Amino acid sequence: MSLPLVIELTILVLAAFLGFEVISKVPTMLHTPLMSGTNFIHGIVVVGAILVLGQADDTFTKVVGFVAIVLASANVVGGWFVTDRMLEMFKRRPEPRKEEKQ
Amino acid sequence: MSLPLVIELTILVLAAFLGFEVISKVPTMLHTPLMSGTNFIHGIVVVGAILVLGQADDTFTKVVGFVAIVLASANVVGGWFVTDRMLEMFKRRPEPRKEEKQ
Amino acid sequence: MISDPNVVDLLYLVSIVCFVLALRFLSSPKHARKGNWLGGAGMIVAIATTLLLEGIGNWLLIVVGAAIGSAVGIVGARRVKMTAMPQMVALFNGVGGGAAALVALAEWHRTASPGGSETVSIVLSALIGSISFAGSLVAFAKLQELVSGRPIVFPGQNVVDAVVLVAAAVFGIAAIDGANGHWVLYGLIAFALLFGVMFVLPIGGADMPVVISLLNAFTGVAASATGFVLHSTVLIVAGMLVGASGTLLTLLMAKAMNRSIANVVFGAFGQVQRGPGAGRADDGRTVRATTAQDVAVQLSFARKVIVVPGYGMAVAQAQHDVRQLADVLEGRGVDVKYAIHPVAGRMPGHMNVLLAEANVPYTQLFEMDEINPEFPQTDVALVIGANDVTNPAARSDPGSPIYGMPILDVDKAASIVVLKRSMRPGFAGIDNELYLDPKTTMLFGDAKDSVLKLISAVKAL
Amino acid sequence: MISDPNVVDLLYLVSIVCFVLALRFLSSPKHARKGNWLGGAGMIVAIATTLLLEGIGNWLLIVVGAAIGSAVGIVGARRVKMTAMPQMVALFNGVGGGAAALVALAEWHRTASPGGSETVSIVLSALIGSISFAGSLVAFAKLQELVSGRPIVFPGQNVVDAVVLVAAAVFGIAAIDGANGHWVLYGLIAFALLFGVMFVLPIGGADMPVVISLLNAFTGVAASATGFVLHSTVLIVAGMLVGASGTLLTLLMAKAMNRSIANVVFGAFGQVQRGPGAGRADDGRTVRATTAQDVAVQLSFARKVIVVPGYGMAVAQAQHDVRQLADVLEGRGVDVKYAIHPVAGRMPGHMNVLLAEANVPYTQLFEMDEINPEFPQTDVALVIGANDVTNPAARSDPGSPIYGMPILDVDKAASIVVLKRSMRPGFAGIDNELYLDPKTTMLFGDAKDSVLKLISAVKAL
Amino acid sequence: MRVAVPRETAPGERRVALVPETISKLRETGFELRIERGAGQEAGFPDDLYQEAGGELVGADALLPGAAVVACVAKPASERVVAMDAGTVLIGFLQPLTDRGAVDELREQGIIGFAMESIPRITRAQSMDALSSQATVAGYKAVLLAADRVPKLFPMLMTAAGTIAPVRALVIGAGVAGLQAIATARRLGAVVSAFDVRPAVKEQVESLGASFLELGVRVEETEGGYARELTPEQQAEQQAALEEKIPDFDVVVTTAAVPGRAAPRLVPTTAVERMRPGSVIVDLAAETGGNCELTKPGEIVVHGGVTIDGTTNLPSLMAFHASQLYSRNVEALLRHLAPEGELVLDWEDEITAGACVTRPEAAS
Amino acid sequence: MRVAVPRETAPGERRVALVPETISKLRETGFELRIERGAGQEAGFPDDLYQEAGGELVGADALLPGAAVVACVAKPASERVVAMDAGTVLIGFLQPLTDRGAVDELREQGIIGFAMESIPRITRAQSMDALSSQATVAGYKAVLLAADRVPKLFPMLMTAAGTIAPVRALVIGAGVAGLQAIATARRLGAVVSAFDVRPAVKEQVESLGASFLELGVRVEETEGGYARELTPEQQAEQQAALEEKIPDFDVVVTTAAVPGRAAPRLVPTTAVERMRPGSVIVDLAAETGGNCELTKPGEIVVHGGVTIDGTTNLPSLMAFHASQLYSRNVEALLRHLAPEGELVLDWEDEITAGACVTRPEAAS
Ligand SMILES: NC(=O)c1ccc[n+]([C@@H]2O[C@H](COP(=O)([O-])OP(=O)(O)OC[C@H]3O[C@@H](n4cnc5c(N)ncnc54)[C@H](OP(=O)(O)O)[C@@H]3O)[C@@H](O)[C@H]2O)c1
Ligand SMILES: NC(=O)c1ccc[n+]([C@@H]2O[C@H](COP(=O)([O-])OP(=O)(O)OC[C@H]3O[C@@H](n4cnc5c(N)ncnc54)[C@H](OP(=O)(O)O)[C@@H]3O)[C@@H](O)[C@H]2O)c1
Ligand SMILES: NC(=O)c1ccc[n+]([C@@H]2O[C@H](COP(=O)([O-])OP(=O)(O)OC[C@H]3O[C@@H](n4cnc5c(N)ncnc54)[C@H](O)[C@@H]3O)[C@@H](O)[C@H]2O)c1
Ligand SMILES: NC(=O)c1ccc[n+]([C@@H]2O[C@H](COP(=O)([O-])OP(=O)(O)OC[C@H]3O[C@@H](n4cnc5c(N)ncnc54)[C@H](O)[C@@H]3O)[C@@H](O)[C@H]2O)c1
Repeated sequence: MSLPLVIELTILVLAAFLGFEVISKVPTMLHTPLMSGTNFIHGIVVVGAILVLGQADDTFTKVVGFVAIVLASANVVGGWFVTDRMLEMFKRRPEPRKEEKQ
Repeated sequence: MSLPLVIELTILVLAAFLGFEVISKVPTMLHTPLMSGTNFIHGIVVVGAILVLGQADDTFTKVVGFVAIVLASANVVGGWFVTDRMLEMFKRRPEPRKEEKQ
Repeated sequence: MISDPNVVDLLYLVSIVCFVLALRFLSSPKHARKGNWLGGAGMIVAIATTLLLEGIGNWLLIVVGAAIGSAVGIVGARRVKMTAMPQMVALFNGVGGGAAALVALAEWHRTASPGGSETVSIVLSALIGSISFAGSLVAFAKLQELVSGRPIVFPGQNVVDAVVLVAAAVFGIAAIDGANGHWVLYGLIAFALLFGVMFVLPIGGADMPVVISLLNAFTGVAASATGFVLHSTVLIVAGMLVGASGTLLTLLMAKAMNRSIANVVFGAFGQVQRGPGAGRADDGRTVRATTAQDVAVQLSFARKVIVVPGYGMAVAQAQHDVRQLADVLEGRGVDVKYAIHPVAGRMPGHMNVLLAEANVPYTQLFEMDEINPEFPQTDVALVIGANDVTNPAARSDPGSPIYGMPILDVDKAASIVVLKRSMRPGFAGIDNELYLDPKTTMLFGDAKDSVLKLISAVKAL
Repeated sequence: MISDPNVVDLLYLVSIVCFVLALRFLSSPKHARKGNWLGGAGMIVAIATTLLLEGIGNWLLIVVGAAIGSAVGIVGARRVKMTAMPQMVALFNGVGGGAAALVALAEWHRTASPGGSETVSIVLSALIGSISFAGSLVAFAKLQELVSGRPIVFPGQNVVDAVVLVAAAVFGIAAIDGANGHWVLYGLIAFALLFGVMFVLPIGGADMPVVISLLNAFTGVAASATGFVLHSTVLIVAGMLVGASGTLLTLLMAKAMNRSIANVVFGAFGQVQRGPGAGRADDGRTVRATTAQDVAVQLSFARKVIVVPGYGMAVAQAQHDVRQLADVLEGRGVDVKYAIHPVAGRMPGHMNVLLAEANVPYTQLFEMDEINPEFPQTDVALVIGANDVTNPAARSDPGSPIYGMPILDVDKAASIVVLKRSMRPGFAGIDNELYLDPKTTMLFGDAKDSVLKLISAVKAL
Repeated sequence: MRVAVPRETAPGERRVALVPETISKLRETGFELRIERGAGQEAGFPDDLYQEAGGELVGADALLPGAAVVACVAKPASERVVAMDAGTVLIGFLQPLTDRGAVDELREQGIIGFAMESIPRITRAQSMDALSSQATVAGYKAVLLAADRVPKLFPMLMTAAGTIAPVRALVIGAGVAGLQAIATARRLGAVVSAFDVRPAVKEQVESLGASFLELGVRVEETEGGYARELTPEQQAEQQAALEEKIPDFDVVVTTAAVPGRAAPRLVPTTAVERMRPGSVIVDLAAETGGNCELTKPGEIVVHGGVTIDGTTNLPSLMAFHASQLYSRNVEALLRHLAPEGELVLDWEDEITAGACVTRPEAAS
Repeated sequence: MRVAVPRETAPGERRVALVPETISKLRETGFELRIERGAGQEAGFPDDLYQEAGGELVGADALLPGAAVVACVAKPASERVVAMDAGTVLIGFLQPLTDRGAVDELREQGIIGFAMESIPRITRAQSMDALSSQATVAGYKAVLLAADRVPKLFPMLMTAAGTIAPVRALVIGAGVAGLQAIATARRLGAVVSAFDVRPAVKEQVESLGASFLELGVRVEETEGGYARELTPEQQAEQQAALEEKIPDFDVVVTTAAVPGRAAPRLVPTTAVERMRPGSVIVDLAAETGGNCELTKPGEIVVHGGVTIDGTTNLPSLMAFHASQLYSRNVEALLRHLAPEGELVLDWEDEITAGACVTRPEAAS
């Protein structure tokens, strides 16, 4: 099931463009939450860790994989909660007033 | 060399997102040139036409492929030149004045 | 001959990158041209790569076909008048859709009934490509006035439409279900073509650009489907880029015209609604409504703008914003002056009072006699809530109540943008010929709102 | 157990879509939270899919490891104070990088020397992951003040750095060149870790956010490289999304701080340049400069804003723009009032004259005694070119020349934004304690320019 | 063709019918211009400027004989009318609606009188519309008079010595003069309200940033854009409503007029008595009797601390600019009556026919 | 502690030292207030308002005896000073620098005089700064006087009868009064230039949207922000430069002053003679001799068509608001001298020591 390298590259390039485009206009205020959010997303490396540990049969791989899983899941879970806490302050947003001003 | 369908789908989805994101803020003035520009880009179907005609050995395919090539290259070439003409009007742009206004 | 599939895919990747950047550049006025050139480069890479693929023969046919197509394209694109551009886009879009359908047909022929996902792709490619082909040609014909530009409707149209579409779908399902033989695809294509025609016929000329954009997105999707048939990533990506951006563009265009897509496509079945300004004079000249963004581009790229304020600016109390707009434009190097008509407003010096309040320097205000000679060198005359004082009837129509009043010669400017709320007349109660001038566009809405929108739009450029 | 690879890839595609949308939403204040939830959903889909893959064993280990990691993550994220958030981001980023490096190590072990593109990926993943790991931990330590926040420099630093990096590279090249055995990767990782440490040590505390963002992008790239090793599209895409957006974000952050990336990273080697406002009081309190966009968010999300104009507004002739800003904010439902200090400006009624010119209704102007009780309920006090009239020294410092003058209680507001050009004092020639208040941020620049930027930024939200 | 410009002799009249700038423009078209010595002195146009502009300066005696057109501001005194040749065209404010006697006198002398106030208010005649141009000056001046007399500052000021509340001003009758008064009072910083009986005026008032005071009285507009006279009931209603609101204001400028009628009585004594001492009423309608019951035309009355300023002929107090505007109006009319420099009276023409108050027998 | 407010008797003085609003605020702190009947009448504060505010209205005779503090605007006449108890605190514009005789008289009578103009111009004393508050009123009024007298409209107007050019105004001396004059003239639509010898003023002038006229003369500022006197050469230079520029202006407002000195002569007769007829000069420095050579304090001079308005005591013409501001200044000083309602004169205090012009023997 391994793909040709160039296809993976194509996917990589598309993802890179997309990453650039999708955040091209962020208010400064959101820089830190966004950084934190992306930090969480690269926690996807946990999938790699699971693949490694899940298929491991020697002790070395198991140990390495285990540590990788611990680290990666700290990244995922911690990253998500930190972001969530940061974003809490954007929760409330007063409704624009409706009355006409004179 | 045929790819798994889902990979092609992944690529498709990435391309779709990218297509959306990349033009998300176009001034109305550019709507028509942009439409024309994208019109040119889907002229890429000419590649399909070449593949078909290039590998054709029966007359039916040859005829169909030939017509396809004619149409597709009209799309490519016409599309490009039309866009270019439309864009000509954006060529000159006066330099912002440097002097201070009082 | 390139035989390494990795090299091939890499070259295709290069052209994909070109296409993405092309789109990106095309959406900014500054880089748009560069965008088109990049797209061209990407296309050349893709075509060259394909031609050099192992196993590609029939060179003569390919070259001859390409030559014919290119010739048609070049001549068409070069010869056509600026005003006929939209129909050319429609035409070239249509042939692209046609090509996609033909590629699908050829593949169907080659594999008879390939089955599975390929069949789905073939069906989609043929269906969408054909609709786009036929629809675009009808759009072309309408715009070129080969057939009437007005909506063509007949009773029971929706029923017939539905039947045609269902018929096409039945053939498609049959194909996917394993039916083979040419007839399946012929049937599919025939009904799809029919549907394309019927789809566009009832749509009025004014809405054509939106429809063309929609068909453009269709062709993109068809090309992408072709990519699935031929397992070509460049086709998939380039096609889908167009499919997605075309869809978004269609939405944006419809929004800019204050219409929904549904309204555009199905408008003719009910009553066609018109914006406040979509008036049509008896002699066929129409009022052209515009958007703040368009005006913003016009203003930003102008060398000289004359602002003509009138009573509407006063009513909207837009003076501060008008001044700010002028400031922003000046900051971009545009030469901005104000033309003050002696009786603009409702009291002597009305405009002076307001513009002084907004701190417009007296040196930017010009009396009618001073400024009138400057209109012919003016790129945009920006008329803000003025009406009678710009009405050419005062010069030409002895029957008019304002005949004999000297007016501001805004109609001598290269283009005129009028900000007002509606087509209602001003103090004198008479219509204004100026609004039917082909150089005039109307930005409808409260002057203050419109000017605020203009400021944002100019800044966003 | 999922055995159909198509289903697996489809599920991964779902999580890819989630991630893209997550990023999209995260970049708008309104949808940011939704974005994080979507990202979470995508992550769950990806993890669940992976766990259910055929051939995945060692369940106990996986669960225990995940539990430990999650516990650390949750507790860390929940316990930490709001102000310590940046170091938490650094920490979690670092462990992610570490995980990527470990995965690479495991794969290297499994395949010994896989050769070809896989080796390149392993090398990249291990290298970048390790740099990110070590660098992030140092950043964490600096922010947490485990080590000094100041730049740590020593002579010859660049030479040492270069040597370390070259050493890491040599091991990497050796690996790609076919050298096998664990030592190759151990060496690589060791030197990469060292480089990570050395890379961050010389960077000052104020620049940390930019560096963390850079390391964040690194981790993304490392994860993406892991994807190439494991042939996992979801890893490739998600990692690269972060790599690209993280890079752009780093640029944006550096720009918002008026620094270039090179300046941030290599700043300590030369002289660290500071903006006009980056002052530091003797007692350790610092002046915090901000950007128009931040202030715009603050203002837009405020319920109540009090504008405090002073002589600087007059000098900048910003009155019309201030009024427009207030109008825009009011349009968004913010309650805006003007607080007029009796001696603001340089003549009695100076502010009145200007604000009347800008047509601010008298009913929005409040005298000091009326408005002072309202500051404690005010979200943002927007001080535009006022200085002495807001100086708390007048209340507290009998030695000050302004002691005894009643002042506007802006320091009672929830936050204070001051627009002025520099840290220079006002009429009385004395420093203003207010600027060192932790609730105060300074938007440096000509008041007119700053207000115009604020208007655009508020409108863009 | 010779045009004569006399020195104004009416008491308090400082304007002049044609200013040097106009003189030189008319000369270019072939008019011949004679100016009485000292004609522009009081308006700030000394004789030497006329000389430079190409006018011929003459004494009073030499002025009128032989002149085809005499351009003046106010109706000239009888002894001067007698000195004009029969058939002379006389242009000026001839008050045809209020001073029938003078018109009859002109007719007897065979003078063809064109009254500036009778020029129809059509778009084409806007440049001749001296009523508007002079009303503009009057509206501005009225506010200055009020500002000068009221013991308060117009603008709001917040100072170390406390806050000064802005003056609240009311403008009654928002025609040309009223609108200019609104604009001027707003410029000075007052909070301005205005009232008029014509409904169209509300938007115009608001277009100047003032607020419209609803008194509940409305009448329709006539053809020329003027107001109709109120019925007695409406008038009573309006007075009552005003009495209610007027104590809020420090400054009141009244300009209400109905052409050819006495000015409507809007502000009764009872209303004045409810105003704060120190308040000021400037009555621009003083000439036709005044909008305020206490107004004495040409005088300043103080009643219970409230000043009622009945000064008439305000434009004359701003003689420089008032003359400049009037001069342009007269020029426009002259060019209309004598396009090529010679009189061509076309009695079919709306303006010529409308403005003429003593048409020669032959023509009518 | 009793505070007495006499009716002002100086000719043309219409202000009053304390207005009813202040009276009621002082009463709350425990002051006892006696007001001479009719004291506020001319400023628009009738007796009944004082009564309502809790002041005791008395005749002239009953006013002064027993008063601990007497608050007035202008220095009271000798016969009134005699009527005061020894040790009474007298607050008002006592002109210590220009009228030594009066100060000596106070000292002889044992009156403790606090001169409003001697209050140091420090930040803490801003609320007592009557010079500033009255200069504000004067600057505003000066422009109104000019606008009333100049035969032109201030704003630019483009009308059917041609365009009216805006008045060009020059303000010389941009202190408190000058800046207010600039603001007011700009409000009315004039094109304003201003000039001052203190270099810091340029930015202030521009902060009001006016332009600064460079005459090339600069002097330094003193401690209190006042200008120093020019040397004779500088003065000649300035006069010459002004003579060059002044014909451009229709309206000139002069406010230049150097505390305790005669006003600097800035506008010589030759400069006036170069101005256009109809132009107006308002000289706010008239009281101390005038900035214009032709100024006659308290009079209006017309010289070659140019009006030179030397009216003194302009704040008195805006008596309502001027009194209101002055009253707040006096209140602030009172509260400073008697924080709890009883006099506590702390001679160490900068304000108390600075403002007092006749310190009792015991204290000095
Ligand atoms: N200056 C004087 O002394 C004086 C005195 C009396 C009469 N007049 C007469 O007034 C007229 C002046 O000409 P003009 O060109 O200034 O005005 P105008 O001819 O009266 O036209 C004003 C236009 O502004 C538009 N408008 C009104 N409110 C608006 C708003 N809020 N936003 C945007 N547009 C708005 C109106 O169109 P919509 O309703 O479609 O928005 C209207 O057509 C002349 O006919 C003149 O003779 C002048
Ligand atoms: N109102 C009166 O009657 C009167 C009369 C005389 C004196 N005063 C005194 O003047 C002071 C008034 O206080 P205030 O708070 O209004 O003014 P301030 O204390 O003088 O402060 C003004 C501030 O505005 C800033 N500024 C100047 N130009 C600017 C520009 N173009 N853009 C942005 N900021 C600008 C300056 O900082 P940067 O240089 O860093 O930009 C300055 O710190 C008081 O001390 C008062 O006693 C008042
Ligand atoms: N079309 C043109 O070219 C032109 C030229 C000049 C003026 N006009 C219009 O003519 C109109 C009248 O001009 P005018 O100023 O010479 O009018 P005017 O001097 O006759 O009257 C002044 C104002 O008083 C008002 N008024 C009358 N009775 C009143 C009452 N009882 N209470 C309150 N207000 C009352 C009138 O409505 C009018 O607005 C204006 O609307 C003006 O815009 C038109
Ligand atoms: N710190 C405070 O609280 C405070 C309070 C009030 C005033 N002030 C400052 O004090 C200063 C003076 O105030 P003022 O108005 O009472 O001064 P003033 O009345 O003494 O003088 C008026 C102006 O005339 C100017 N002048 C003097 N000689 C001149 C000459 N030869 N040519 C041109 N101009 C000349 C002065 O510079 C001054 O600006 C102002 O700058 C004011 O801001 C400060």
